[in-house]
Amino acid sequence: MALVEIEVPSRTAYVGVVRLALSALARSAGLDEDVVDDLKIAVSEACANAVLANEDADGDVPVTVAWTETDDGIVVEVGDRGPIHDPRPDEEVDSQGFSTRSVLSFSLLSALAADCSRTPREGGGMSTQMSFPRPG
Amino acid sequence: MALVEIEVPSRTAYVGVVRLALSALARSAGLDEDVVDDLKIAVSEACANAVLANEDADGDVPVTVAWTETDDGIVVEVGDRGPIHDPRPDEEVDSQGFSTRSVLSFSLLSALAADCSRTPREGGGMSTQMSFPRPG
Amino acid sequence: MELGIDVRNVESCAVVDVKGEIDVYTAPKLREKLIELVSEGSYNVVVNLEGVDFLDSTGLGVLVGALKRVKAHDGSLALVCTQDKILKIFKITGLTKVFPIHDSIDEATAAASG
Amino acid sequence: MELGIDVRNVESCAVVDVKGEIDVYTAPKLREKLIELVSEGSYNVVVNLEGVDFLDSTGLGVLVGALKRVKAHDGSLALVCTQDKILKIFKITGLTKVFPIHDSIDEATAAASG
Ligand SMILES: Nc1ncnc2c1ncn2[C@@H]1O[C@H](COP(=O)(O)OP(=O)(O)O)[C@@H](O)[C@H]1O
Ligand SMILES: Nc1ncnc2c1ncn2[C@@H]1O[C@H](COP(=O)(O)OP(=O)(O)O)[C@@H](O)[C@H]1O
Repeated sequence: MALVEIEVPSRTAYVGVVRLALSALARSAGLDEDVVDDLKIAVSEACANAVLANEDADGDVPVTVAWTETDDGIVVEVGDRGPIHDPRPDEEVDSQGFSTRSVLSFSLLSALAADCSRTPREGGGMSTQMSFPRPG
Repeated sequence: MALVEIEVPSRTAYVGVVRLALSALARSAGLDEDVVDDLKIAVSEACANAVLANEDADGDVPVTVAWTETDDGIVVEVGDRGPIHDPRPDEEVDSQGFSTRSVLSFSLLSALAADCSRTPREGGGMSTQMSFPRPG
Repeated sequence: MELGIDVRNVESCAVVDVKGEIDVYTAPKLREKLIELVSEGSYNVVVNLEGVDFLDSTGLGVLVGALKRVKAHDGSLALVCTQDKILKIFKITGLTKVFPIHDSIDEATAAASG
Repeated sequence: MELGIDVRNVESCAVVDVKGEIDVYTAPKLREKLIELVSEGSYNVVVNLEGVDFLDSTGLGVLVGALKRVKAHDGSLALVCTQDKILKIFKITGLTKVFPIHDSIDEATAAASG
Protein backbone atom coordinates (compact mmCIF):
# COMPACT_ATOMS: atom_id res chain seq x y z
CA MET A 1 0.00 0.00 0.00
CA ALA A 2 1.81 3.06 -1.27
CA LEU A 3 1.36 6.14 0.83
CA VAL A 4 2.37 9.69 0.10
CA GLU A 5 1.87 12.43 2.64
CA ILE A 6 2.09 16.13 1.97
CA GLU A 7 1.79 18.93 4.49
CA VAL A 8 1.49 22.52 3.27
CA PRO A 9 0.92 25.89 4.93
CA SER A 10 -2.70 27.03 4.94
CA ARG A 11 -2.31 29.52 2.13
CA THR A 12 -4.07 29.47 -1.19
CA ALA A 13 -0.78 29.50 -3.14
CA TYR A 14 -0.09 25.95 -1.97
CA VAL A 15 -3.27 24.46 -3.41
CA GLY A 16 -1.61 24.48 -6.84
CA VAL A 17 1.45 22.70 -5.50
CA VAL A 18 -0.70 19.90 -4.09
CA ARG A 19 -2.65 19.72 -7.36
CA LEU A 20 0.55 19.38 -9.38
CA ALA A 21 2.06 16.75 -7.09
CA LEU A 22 -1.15 14.72 -7.06
CA SER A 23 -1.62 14.85 -10.81
CA ALA A 24 1.92 13.50 -11.20
CA LEU A 25 1.04 10.71 -8.77
CA ALA A 26 -2.25 10.02 -10.55
CA ARG A 27 -0.56 9.73 -13.94
CA SER A 28 2.14 7.44 -12.64
CA ALA A 29 -0.56 5.32 -10.95
CA GLY A 30 -2.04 4.80 -14.42
CA LEU A 31 -5.36 6.61 -13.94
CA ASP A 32 -7.19 7.57 -17.13
CA GLU A 33 -6.56 11.14 -18.24
CA ASP A 34 -10.16 12.18 -17.54
CA VAL A 35 -10.00 10.69 -14.04
CA VAL A 36 -6.78 12.67 -13.53
CA ASP A 37 -8.72 15.82 -14.48
CA ASP A 38 -11.53 14.96 -12.05
CA LEU A 39 -9.02 14.25 -9.29
CA LYS A 40 -7.27 17.59 -9.85
CA ILE A 41 -10.51 19.49 -9.40
CA ALA A 42 -11.80 17.48 -6.42
CA VAL A 43 -8.47 17.66 -4.60
CA SER A 44 -8.17 21.39 -5.29
CA GLU A 45 -11.65 21.99 -3.89
CA ALA A 46 -10.92 19.95 -0.78
CA CYS A 47 -7.60 21.76 -0.25
CA ALA A 48 -9.13 25.20 -0.84
CA ASN A 49 -11.88 24.37 1.67
CA ALA A 50 -9.25 23.17 4.16
CA VAL A 51 -7.19 26.35 3.74
CA LEU A 52 -10.32 28.44 4.30
CA ALA A 53 -11.32 26.32 7.34
CA ASN A 54 -7.85 26.69 8.87
CA GLU A 55 -8.14 30.45 8.67
CA ASP A 56 -10.71 30.02 11.46
CA ALA A 57 -8.43 27.72 13.48
CA ASP A 58 -6.17 28.75 16.36
CA GLY A 59 -2.61 29.38 15.23
CA ASP A 60 -0.82 28.55 12.01
CA VAL A 61 -1.81 24.97 11.23
CA PRO A 62 -0.98 23.11 8.03
CA VAL A 63 -3.25 21.32 5.56
CA THR A 64 -2.41 17.62 5.36
CA VAL A 65 -2.90 15.47 2.28
CA ALA A 66 -2.57 11.68 2.24
CA TRP A 67 -2.50 9.59 -0.93
CA THR A 68 -3.15 5.86 -0.72
CA GLU A 69 -3.23 3.35 -3.54
CA THR A 70 -5.60 0.43 -3.08
CA ASP A 71 -6.47 -2.43 -5.40
CA ASP A 72 -9.50 -0.56 -6.74
CA GLY A 73 -7.97 2.85 -7.08
CA ILE A 74 -6.79 5.86 -5.19
CA VAL A 75 -7.95 7.33 -1.90
CA VAL A 76 -7.04 10.93 -1.14
CA GLU A 77 -7.63 12.38 2.30
CA VAL A 78 -7.37 16.10 3.01
CA GLY A 79 -7.34 17.27 6.62
CA ASP A 80 -7.82 20.63 8.27
CA ARG A 81 -7.92 21.82 11.89
CA GLY A 82 -10.79 24.25 11.48
CA PRO A 83 -13.91 24.39 13.62
CA ILE A 84 -16.24 21.45 12.90
CA HIS A 85 -19.03 22.41 10.54
CA ASP A 86 -21.46 20.71 8.23
CA PRO A 87 -20.13 20.40 4.70
CA ARG A 88 -23.35 21.93 3.37
CA PRO A 89 -23.27 25.63 4.11
CA ASP A 90 -26.27 27.37 5.70
CA GLU A 91 -26.42 29.89 2.94
CA GLU A 92 -26.96 27.96 -0.24
CA VAL A 93 -27.87 30.86 -2.45
CA ASP A 94 -27.35 34.59 -2.27
CA SER A 95 -30.02 37.28 -2.51
CA GLN A 96 -30.12 36.96 -6.29
CA GLY A 97 -30.43 33.18 -6.25
CA PHE A 98 -26.86 32.34 -7.23
CA SER A 99 -25.16 29.43 -5.50
CA THR A 100 -22.47 30.37 -3.01
CA ARG A 101 -18.87 29.25 -3.49
CA SER A 102 -19.16 26.55 -0.88
CA VAL A 103 -22.23 25.03 -2.56
CA LEU A 104 -20.43 25.02 -5.91
CA SER A 105 -17.39 23.49 -4.27
CA PHE A 106 -19.50 20.81 -2.64
CA SER A 107 -21.24 19.91 -5.93
CA LEU A 108 -17.90 19.59 -7.72
CA LEU A 109 -16.50 17.40 -4.95
CA SER A 110 -19.48 15.06 -4.86
CA ALA A 111 -19.75 14.83 -8.64
CA LEU A 112 -16.07 14.29 -9.41
CA ALA A 113 -14.92 11.90 -6.69
CA ALA A 114 -16.27 8.35 -6.90
CA ASP A 115 -16.89 8.56 -3.17
CA CYS A 116 -16.69 11.59 -0.98
CA SER A 117 -17.16 11.73 2.75
CA ARG A 118 -16.29 14.12 5.53
CA THR A 119 -15.52 13.05 9.08
CA PRO A 120 -14.24 14.81 12.20
CA ARG A 121 -10.54 14.22 12.90
CA GLU A 122 -8.99 13.14 16.12
CA GLY A 123 -7.39 16.25 17.58
CA GLY A 124 -9.87 18.59 15.89
CA GLY A 125 -10.82 19.63 12.42
CA MET A 126 -12.35 17.74 9.51
CA SER A 127 -11.08 15.20 7.06
CA THR A 128 -12.39 14.85 3.51
CA GLN A 129 -11.91 11.42 1.91
CA MET A 130 -12.27 11.00 -1.83
CA SER A 131 -11.72 7.97 -4.01
CA PHE A 132 -10.96 7.60 -7.70
CA PRO A 133 -11.16 4.43 -9.77
CA ARG A 134 -8.38 2.70 -11.63
CA PRO A 135 -9.11 1.81 -15.22
CA GLY A 136 -10.53 -1.66 -16.00
CA MET B 1 8.51 30.62 7.82
CA ALA B 2 6.65 28.53 5.30
CA LEU B 3 7.14 24.82 5.64
CA VAL B 4 6.10 22.06 3.29
CA GLU B 5 6.64 18.43 4.16
CA ILE B 6 6.40 15.52 1.76
CA GLU B 7 6.73 11.86 2.58
CA VAL B 8 6.98 9.34 -0.24
CA PRO B 9 7.58 5.59 -0.43
CA SER B 10 11.18 4.59 -1.05
CA ARG B 11 10.74 3.80 -4.72
CA THR B 12 12.43 5.47 -7.62
CA ALA B 13 9.12 6.37 -9.28
CA TYR B 14 8.45 8.91 -6.51
CA VAL B 15 11.62 10.92 -7.10
CA GLY B 16 9.91 12.56 -10.08
CA VAL B 17 6.87 13.45 -7.99
CA VAL B 18 9.05 15.21 -5.42
CA ARG B 19 10.95 16.96 -8.21
CA LEU B 20 7.73 18.23 -9.75
CA ALA B 21 6.26 19.41 -6.45
CA LEU B 22 9.48 21.19 -5.47
CA SER B 23 9.89 22.91 -8.82
CA ALA B 24 6.35 24.26 -8.44
CA LEU B 25 7.27 25.50 -4.97
CA ALA B 26 10.54 26.99 -6.24
CA ARG B 27 8.79 28.89 -9.02
CA SER B 28 6.13 30.25 -6.72
CA ALA B 29 8.86 31.28 -4.26
CA GLY B 30 10.29 33.43 -7.05
CA LEU B 31 13.61 31.63 -7.59
CA ASP B 32 15.37 32.36 -10.87
CA GLU B 33 14.72 29.78 -13.56
CA ASP B 34 18.32 28.55 -13.53
CA VAL B 35 18.22 28.13 -9.76
CA VAL B 36 15.01 26.13 -10.22
CA ASP B 37 16.91 23.86 -12.63
CA ASP B 38 19.77 23.44 -10.13
CA LEU B 39 17.31 22.71 -7.33
CA LYS B 40 15.53 20.06 -9.43
CA ILE B 41 18.78 18.20 -10.02
CA ALA B 42 20.13 18.50 -6.47
CA VAL B 43 16.83 17.44 -4.90
CA SER B 44 16.50 14.52 -7.32
CA GLU B 45 20.01 13.34 -6.46
CA ALA B 46 19.33 13.59 -2.73
CA CYS B 47 16.02 11.73 -3.11
CA ALA B 48 17.52 9.03 -5.33
CA ASN B 49 20.31 8.54 -2.78
CA ALA B 50 17.73 8.36 0.02
CA VAL B 51 15.65 5.78 -1.88
CA LEU B 52 18.77 3.69 -2.46
CA ALA B 53 19.83 4.07 1.21
CA ASN B 54 16.39 3.00 2.43
CA GLU B 55 16.65 -0.19 0.41
CA ASP B 56 19.28 -1.18 3.00
CA ALA B 57 17.05 -0.17 5.93
CA ASP B 58 14.85 -2.48 7.99
CA GLY B 59 11.25 -2.49 6.77
CA ASP B 60 9.42 -0.21 4.40
CA VAL B 61 10.42 3.31 5.45
CA PRO B 62 9.55 6.49 3.57
CA VAL B 63 11.77 9.27 2.24
CA THR B 64 10.95 12.58 3.89
CA VAL B 65 11.39 15.96 2.26
CA ALA B 66 11.08 19.29 4.08
CA TRP B 67 10.95 22.67 2.35
CA THR B 68 11.64 25.82 4.35
CA GLU B 69 11.68 29.40 3.12
CA THR B 70 14.08 31.73 4.91
CA ASP B 71 14.93 35.37 4.27
CA ASP B 72 17.94 34.40 2.14
CA GLY B 73 16.38 31.59 0.19
CA ILE B 74 15.21 28.02 0.39
CA VAL B 75 16.42 25.14 2.51
CA VAL B 76 15.50 21.61 1.43
CA GLU B 77 16.13 18.68 3.71
CA VAL B 78 15.87 15.07 2.50
CA GLY B 79 15.90 12.30 5.09
CA ASP B 80 16.39 8.55 4.88
CA ARG B 81 16.54 5.74 7.45
CA GLY B 82 19.40 3.83 5.85
CA PRO B 83 22.54 2.68 7.62
CA ILE B 84 24.87 5.58 8.40
CA HIS B 85 27.64 5.90 5.83
CA ASP B 86 30.05 8.51 4.63
CA PRO B 87 28.64 10.54 1.75
CA ARG B 88 31.81 9.87 -0.24
CA PRO B 89 31.69 6.27 -1.44
CA ASP B 90 34.66 3.92 -0.94
CA GLU B 91 34.79 3.11 -4.60
CA GLU B 92 35.32 6.35 -6.42
CA VAL B 93 36.18 4.91 -9.80
CA ASP B 94 35.61 1.58 -11.47
CA SER B 95 38.24 -0.69 -13.05
CA GLN B 96 38.29 1.45 -16.19
CA GLY B 97 38.66 4.72 -14.31
CA PHE B 98 35.08 5.94 -14.69
CA SER B 99 33.44 7.64 -11.72
CA THR B 100 30.78 5.60 -9.96
CA ARG B 101 27.18 6.81 -9.79
CA SER B 102 27.54 7.90 -6.16
CA VAL B 103 30.59 10.05 -6.95
CA LEU B 104 28.75 11.70 -9.84
CA SER B 105 25.74 12.24 -7.61
CA PHE B 106 27.87 13.79 -4.91
CA SER B 107 29.58 16.18 -7.38
CA LEU B 108 26.22 17.32 -8.72
CA LEU B 109 24.86 17.88 -5.22
CA SER B 110 27.87 19.89 -4.05
CA ALA B 111 28.07 21.93 -7.23
CA LEU B 112 24.38 22.77 -7.58
CA ALA B 113 23.28 23.51 -4.01
CA ALA B 114 24.64 26.73 -2.48
CA ASP B 115 25.32 24.71 0.66
CA CYS B 116 25.13 21.00 1.07
CA SER B 117 25.68 19.06 4.26
CA ARG B 118 24.84 15.59 5.52
CA THR B 119 24.13 14.80 9.14
CA PRO B 120 22.93 11.72 11.04
CA ARG B 121 19.24 11.88 11.99
CA GLU B 122 17.76 11.25 15.35
CA GLY B 123 16.18 7.79 15.14
CA GLY B 124 18.61 6.60 12.48
CA GLY B 125 19.48 7.40 8.90
CA MET B 126 20.97 10.46 7.28
CA SER B 127 19.64 13.89 6.41
CA THR B 128 20.91 15.93 3.46
CA GLN B 129 20.42 19.72 3.77
CA MET B 130 20.71 21.91 0.70
CA SER B 131 20.14 25.61 0.30
CA PHE B 132 19.32 27.74 -2.72
CA PRO B 133 19.50 31.51 -2.99
CA ARG B 134 16.69 33.93 -3.71
CA PRO B 135 17.37 36.49 -6.41
CA GLY B 136 18.79 39.89 -5.39
CA MET C 1 1.60 29.70 -11.13
CA GLU C 2 0.79 32.62 -13.33
CA LEU C 3 -2.59 33.65 -14.68
CA GLY C 4 -2.38 35.56 -17.95
CA ILE C 5 -5.11 38.13 -18.54
CA ASP C 6 -5.32 40.25 -21.69
CA VAL C 7 -8.13 42.57 -22.68
CA ARG C 8 -8.96 43.73 -26.20
CA ASN C 9 -11.97 45.35 -27.82
CA VAL C 10 -13.88 43.37 -30.44
CA GLU C 11 -17.04 44.95 -31.88
CA SER C 12 -18.71 46.57 -28.89
CA CYS C 13 -17.36 44.03 -26.41
CA ALA C 14 -14.41 43.81 -24.07
CA VAL C 15 -12.85 40.42 -24.73
CA VAL C 16 -10.84 39.04 -21.80
CA ASP C 17 -8.39 36.31 -22.85
CA VAL C 18 -7.47 34.22 -19.83
CA LYS C 19 -4.51 31.83 -19.89
CA GLY C 20 -3.49 29.35 -17.20
CA GLU C 21 -5.15 27.98 -14.11
CA ILE C 22 -8.01 29.81 -12.39
CA ASP C 23 -8.05 28.62 -8.81
CA VAL C 24 -8.47 29.89 -5.26
CA TYR C 25 -5.02 31.55 -5.50
CA THR C 26 -5.20 33.13 -8.96
CA ALA C 27 -8.94 33.96 -9.17
CA PRO C 28 -8.58 37.25 -7.21
CA LYS C 29 -6.42 38.60 -10.07
CA LEU C 30 -9.20 37.89 -12.56
CA ARG C 31 -11.75 39.41 -10.18
CA GLU C 32 -9.75 42.66 -9.97
CA LYS C 33 -9.52 42.90 -13.74
CA LEU C 34 -13.24 42.28 -14.25
CA ILE C 35 -14.17 44.84 -11.58
CA GLU C 36 -11.84 47.35 -13.25
CA LEU C 37 -13.42 46.76 -16.66
CA VAL C 38 -16.96 47.31 -15.41
CA SER C 39 -15.93 50.38 -13.43
CA GLU C 40 -14.43 51.77 -16.64
CA GLY C 41 -17.75 51.33 -18.40
CA SER C 42 -17.34 48.00 -20.20
CA TYR C 43 -20.71 46.36 -19.69
CA ASN C 44 -20.55 43.82 -22.51
CA VAL C 45 -17.84 41.42 -21.53
CA VAL C 46 -16.69 38.20 -23.18
CA VAL C 47 -14.40 35.96 -21.12
CA ASN C 48 -12.39 33.67 -23.39
CA LEU C 49 -11.63 30.46 -21.48
CA GLU C 50 -9.96 28.63 -24.38
CA GLY C 51 -6.51 29.09 -22.80
CA VAL C 52 -7.66 27.94 -19.36
CA ASP C 53 -6.41 24.53 -18.17
CA PHE C 54 -8.11 24.53 -14.83
CA LEU C 55 -11.12 26.19 -13.21
CA ASP C 56 -12.39 25.76 -9.66
CA SER C 57 -15.36 26.96 -7.60
CA THR C 58 -13.64 30.23 -6.69
CA GLY C 59 -13.14 30.95 -10.39
CA LEU C 60 -16.80 30.19 -11.02
CA GLY C 61 -17.68 32.55 -8.18
CA VAL C 62 -15.64 35.33 -9.76
CA LEU C 63 -17.51 34.85 -13.04
CA VAL C 64 -20.86 34.92 -11.22
CA GLY C 65 -19.79 38.10 -9.40
CA ALA C 66 -18.86 39.73 -12.73
CA LEU C 67 -22.17 38.65 -14.25
CA LYS C 68 -24.01 40.40 -11.43
CA ARG C 69 -21.98 43.56 -11.97
CA VAL C 70 -22.64 43.81 -15.71
CA LYS C 71 -26.33 42.92 -15.21
CA ALA C 72 -26.61 45.89 -12.85
CA HIS C 73 -25.76 48.02 -15.91
CA ASP C 74 -28.01 46.04 -18.29
CA GLY C 75 -24.90 44.51 -19.78
CA SER C 76 -23.92 40.94 -20.60
CA LEU C 77 -21.25 38.46 -19.69
CA ALA C 78 -20.61 35.66 -22.17
CA LEU C 79 -18.05 32.89 -22.15
CA VAL C 80 -16.08 31.27 -24.95
CA CYS C 81 -15.32 27.64 -24.21
CA THR C 82 -15.11 24.46 -26.27
CA GLN C 83 -12.97 22.36 -23.92
CA ASP C 84 -14.89 19.40 -22.54
CA LYS C 85 -13.09 19.40 -19.21
CA ILE C 86 -14.01 23.05 -18.57
CA LEU C 87 -17.58 22.73 -19.91
CA LYS C 88 -18.03 19.81 -17.54
CA ILE C 89 -17.51 22.13 -14.56
CA PHE C 90 -20.26 24.47 -15.73
CA LYS C 91 -22.58 21.50 -16.34
CA ILE C 92 -22.04 19.93 -12.91
CA THR C 93 -22.72 23.20 -11.13
CA GLY C 94 -25.73 24.13 -13.27
CA LEU C 95 -24.04 27.31 -14.45
CA THR C 96 -24.61 26.47 -18.13
CA LYS C 97 -28.07 27.94 -17.45
CA VAL C 98 -26.56 31.13 -16.05
CA PHE C 99 -23.91 31.95 -18.66
CA PRO C 100 -24.23 32.05 -22.44
CA ILE C 101 -21.37 29.79 -23.61
CA HIS C 102 -20.12 30.17 -27.17
CA ASP C 103 -17.79 28.25 -29.47
CA SER C 104 -15.90 31.30 -30.72
CA ILE C 105 -15.27 34.95 -29.95
CA ASP C 106 -17.04 35.96 -33.17
CA GLU C 107 -20.15 34.10 -32.09
CA ALA C 108 -20.00 35.64 -28.62
CA THR C 109 -19.55 39.24 -29.80
CA ALA C 110 -22.22 38.82 -32.49
CA ALA C 111 -24.69 37.58 -29.85
CA ALA C 112 -23.85 40.51 -27.54
CA SER C 113 -24.20 43.07 -30.34
CA GLY C 114 -27.31 41.46 -31.87
CA MET D 1 6.58 10.12 -16.27
CA GLU D 2 7.35 8.65 -19.65
CA LEU D 3 10.69 8.43 -21.40
CA GLY D 4 10.39 8.33 -25.18
CA ILE D 5 13.09 6.39 -27.01
CA ASP D 6 13.24 6.07 -30.80
CA VAL D 7 16.01 4.54 -32.84
CA ARG D 8 16.78 5.24 -36.50
CA ASN D 9 19.77 4.64 -38.77
CA VAL D 10 21.64 7.65 -40.12
CA GLU D 11 24.77 6.98 -42.20
CA SER D 12 26.49 4.11 -40.40
CA CYS D 13 25.19 5.12 -37.00
CA ALA D 14 22.27 4.16 -34.79
CA VAL D 15 20.72 7.44 -33.68
CA VAL D 16 18.77 7.20 -30.41
CA ASP D 17 16.33 10.08 -29.95
CA VAL D 18 15.47 10.44 -26.27
CA LYS D 19 12.53 12.54 -25.09
CA GLY D 20 11.57 13.39 -21.53
CA GLU D 21 13.29 13.08 -18.18
CA ILE D 22 16.17 10.64 -17.65
CA ASP D 23 16.29 9.94 -13.93
CA VAL D 24 16.75 7.11 -11.45
CA TYR D 25 13.29 5.76 -12.43
CA THR D 26 13.41 6.07 -16.22
CA ALA D 27 17.13 5.48 -16.88
CA PRO D 28 16.79 1.65 -16.77
CA LYS D 29 14.56 1.85 -19.88
CA LEU D 30 17.31 3.70 -21.76
CA ARG D 31 19.87 1.23 -20.45
CA GLU D 32 17.87 -1.74 -21.83
CA LYS D 33 17.57 -0.10 -25.23
CA LEU D 34 21.29 0.70 -25.45
CA ILE D 35 22.23 -2.83 -24.39
CA GLU D 36 19.85 -4.21 -27.03
CA LEU D 37 21.38 -2.02 -29.76
CA VAL D 38 24.94 -3.12 -28.98
CA SER D 39 23.92 -6.78 -28.74
CA GLU D 40 22.36 -6.42 -32.20
CA GLY D 41 25.66 -5.18 -33.59
CA SER D 42 25.24 -1.37 -33.52
CA TYR D 43 28.63 -0.18 -32.33
CA ASN D 44 28.45 3.40 -33.54
CA VAL D 45 25.77 5.02 -31.45
CA VAL D 46 24.60 8.63 -31.30
CA VAL D 47 22.36 9.57 -28.37
CA ASN D 48 20.34 12.67 -29.20
CA LEU D 49 19.63 14.54 -25.95
CA GLU D 50 17.93 17.54 -27.56
CA GLY D 51 14.51 16.37 -26.34
CA VAL D 52 15.71 15.68 -22.80
CA ASP D 53 14.50 18.06 -20.06
CA PHE D 54 16.26 16.45 -17.18
CA LEU D 55 19.30 14.21 -16.65
CA ASP D 56 20.63 12.86 -13.35
CA SER D 57 23.63 10.81 -12.19
CA THR D 58 21.90 7.52 -12.96
CA GLY D 59 21.32 8.69 -16.53
CA LEU D 60 24.99 9.67 -16.78
CA GLY D 61 25.89 6.23 -15.47
CA VAL D 62 23.79 4.57 -18.17
CA LEU D 63 25.61 6.58 -20.84
CA VAL D 64 28.98 5.65 -19.33
CA GLY D 65 27.92 2.00 -19.29
CA ALA D 66 26.94 2.19 -22.97
CA LEU D 67 30.25 3.88 -23.83
CA LYS D 68 32.10 0.98 -22.25
CA ARG D 69 30.04 -1.52 -24.24
CA VAL D 70 30.64 0.10 -27.64
CA LYS D 71 34.35 0.63 -26.83
CA ALA D 72 34.64 -3.12 -26.22
CA HIS D 73 33.72 -3.47 -29.91
CA ASP D 74 35.95 -0.59 -31.05
CA GLY D 75 32.84 1.48 -31.55
CA SER D 76 31.87 5.00 -30.52
CA LEU D 77 29.22 6.70 -28.47
CA ALA D 78 28.57 10.36 -29.25
CA LEU D 79 26.01 12.76 -27.83
CA VAL D 80 24.01 15.54 -29.45
CA CYS D 81 23.28 18.34 -27.02
CA THR D 82 23.06 22.12 -27.26
CA GLN D 83 20.99 22.79 -24.13
CA ASP D 84 22.95 24.72 -21.52
CA LYS D 85 21.21 23.09 -18.57
CA ILE D 86 22.12 19.58 -19.82
CA LEU D 87 25.67 20.53 -20.90
CA LYS D 88 26.18 21.92 -17.41
CA ILE D 89 25.68 18.43 -15.94
CA PHE D 90 28.40 16.97 -18.15
CA LYS D 91 30.73 19.84 -17.27
CA ILE D 92 30.25 19.56 -13.51
CA THR D 93 30.94 15.83 -13.56
CA GLY D 94 33.92 16.07 -15.92
CA LEU D 95 32.18 13.87 -18.48
CA THR D 96 32.71 16.41 -21.30
CA LYS D 97 36.16 14.79 -21.45
CA VAL D 98 34.65 11.33 -21.79
CA PHE D 99 31.95 11.90 -24.44
CA PRO D 100 32.20 13.65 -27.79
CA ILE D 101 29.33 16.17 -27.64
CA HIS D 102 28.01 17.59 -30.92
CA ASP D 103 25.66 20.37 -31.94
CA SER D 104 23.73 18.33 -34.47
CA ILE D 105 23.08 14.76 -35.58
CA ASP D 106 24.80 15.45 -38.92
CA GLU D 107 27.94 16.57 -37.13
CA ALA D 108 27.82 13.53 -34.84
CA THR D 109 27.32 10.97 -37.62
CA ALA D 110 29.97 12.63 -39.80
CA ALA D 111 32.48 12.43 -36.95
CA ALA D 112 31.65 8.76 -36.34
CA SER D 113 31.95 7.88 -40.05
CA GLY D 114 35.06 10.01 -40.64
N1 LIG E 1 -18.34 30.06 -6.66
C1 LIG E 1 -19.41 30.81 -6.79
N2 LIG E 1 -20.36 30.45 -7.61
C2 LIG E 1 -21.42 31.17 -7.77
N3 LIG E 1 -21.64 32.24 -7.11
C3 LIG E 1 -20.71 32.62 -6.32
C4 LIG E 1 -19.55 31.97 -6.12
N4 LIG E 1 -18.79 32.63 -5.26
C5 LIG E 1 -19.46 33.67 -4.95
N5 LIG E 1 -20.62 33.63 -5.59
C6 LIG E 1 -21.63 34.52 -5.52
O1 LIG E 1 -21.06 35.67 -5.89
C7 LIG E 1 -21.43 36.59 -4.93
C8 LIG E 1 -20.29 37.45 -4.72
O2 LIG E 1 -20.64 38.35 -5.58
P1 LIG E 1 -20.15 39.78 -5.44
O3 LIG E 1 -19.88 40.13 -4.06
O4 LIG E 1 -21.05 40.59 -6.27
O5 LIG E 1 -18.88 39.55 -6.27
P2 LIG E 1 -17.43 39.52 -5.75
O6 LIG E 1 -17.34 38.55 -4.61
O7 LIG E 1 -16.73 39.05 -6.96
O8 LIG E 1 -17.20 40.93 -5.37
C9 LIG E 1 -21.82 35.88 -3.68
O9 LIG E 1 -23.00 36.44 -3.21
C10 LIG E 1 -22.05 34.50 -4.11
O10 LIG E 1 -23.37 34.11 -4.10
N1 LIG F 1 26.61 7.67 -12.83
C1 LIG F 1 27.68 7.11 -13.37
N2 LIG F 1 28.63 7.82 -13.92
C2 LIG F 1 29.70 7.28 -14.41
N3 LIG F 1 29.91 6.03 -14.40
C3 LIG F 1 28.97 5.29 -13.87
C4 LIG F 1 27.82 5.75 -13.33
N4 LIG F 1 27.07 4.75 -12.92
C5 LIG F 1 27.75 3.69 -13.18
N5 LIG F 1 28.88 4.06 -13.74
C6 LIG F 1 29.89 3.26 -14.14
O1 LIG F 1 29.34 2.44 -15.04
C7 LIG F 1 29.72 1.17 -14.65
C8 LIG F 1 28.57 0.30 -14.86
O2 LIG F 1 28.88 -0.03 -16.07
P1 LIG F 1 28.40 -1.38 -16.63
O3 LIG F 1 28.17 -2.35 -15.57
O4 LIG F 1 29.28 -1.69 -17.77
O5 LIG F 1 27.10 -0.80 -17.21
P2 LIG F 1 25.69 -1.02 -16.68
O6 LIG F 1 25.68 -0.72 -15.23
O7 LIG F 1 24.95 -0.05 -17.49
O8 LIG F 1 25.47 -2.46 -17.02
C9 LIG F 1 30.15 1.18 -13.22
O9 LIG F 1 31.34 0.47 -13.12
C10 LIG F 1 30.37 2.58 -12.91
O10 LIG F 1 31.70 2.94 -12.73
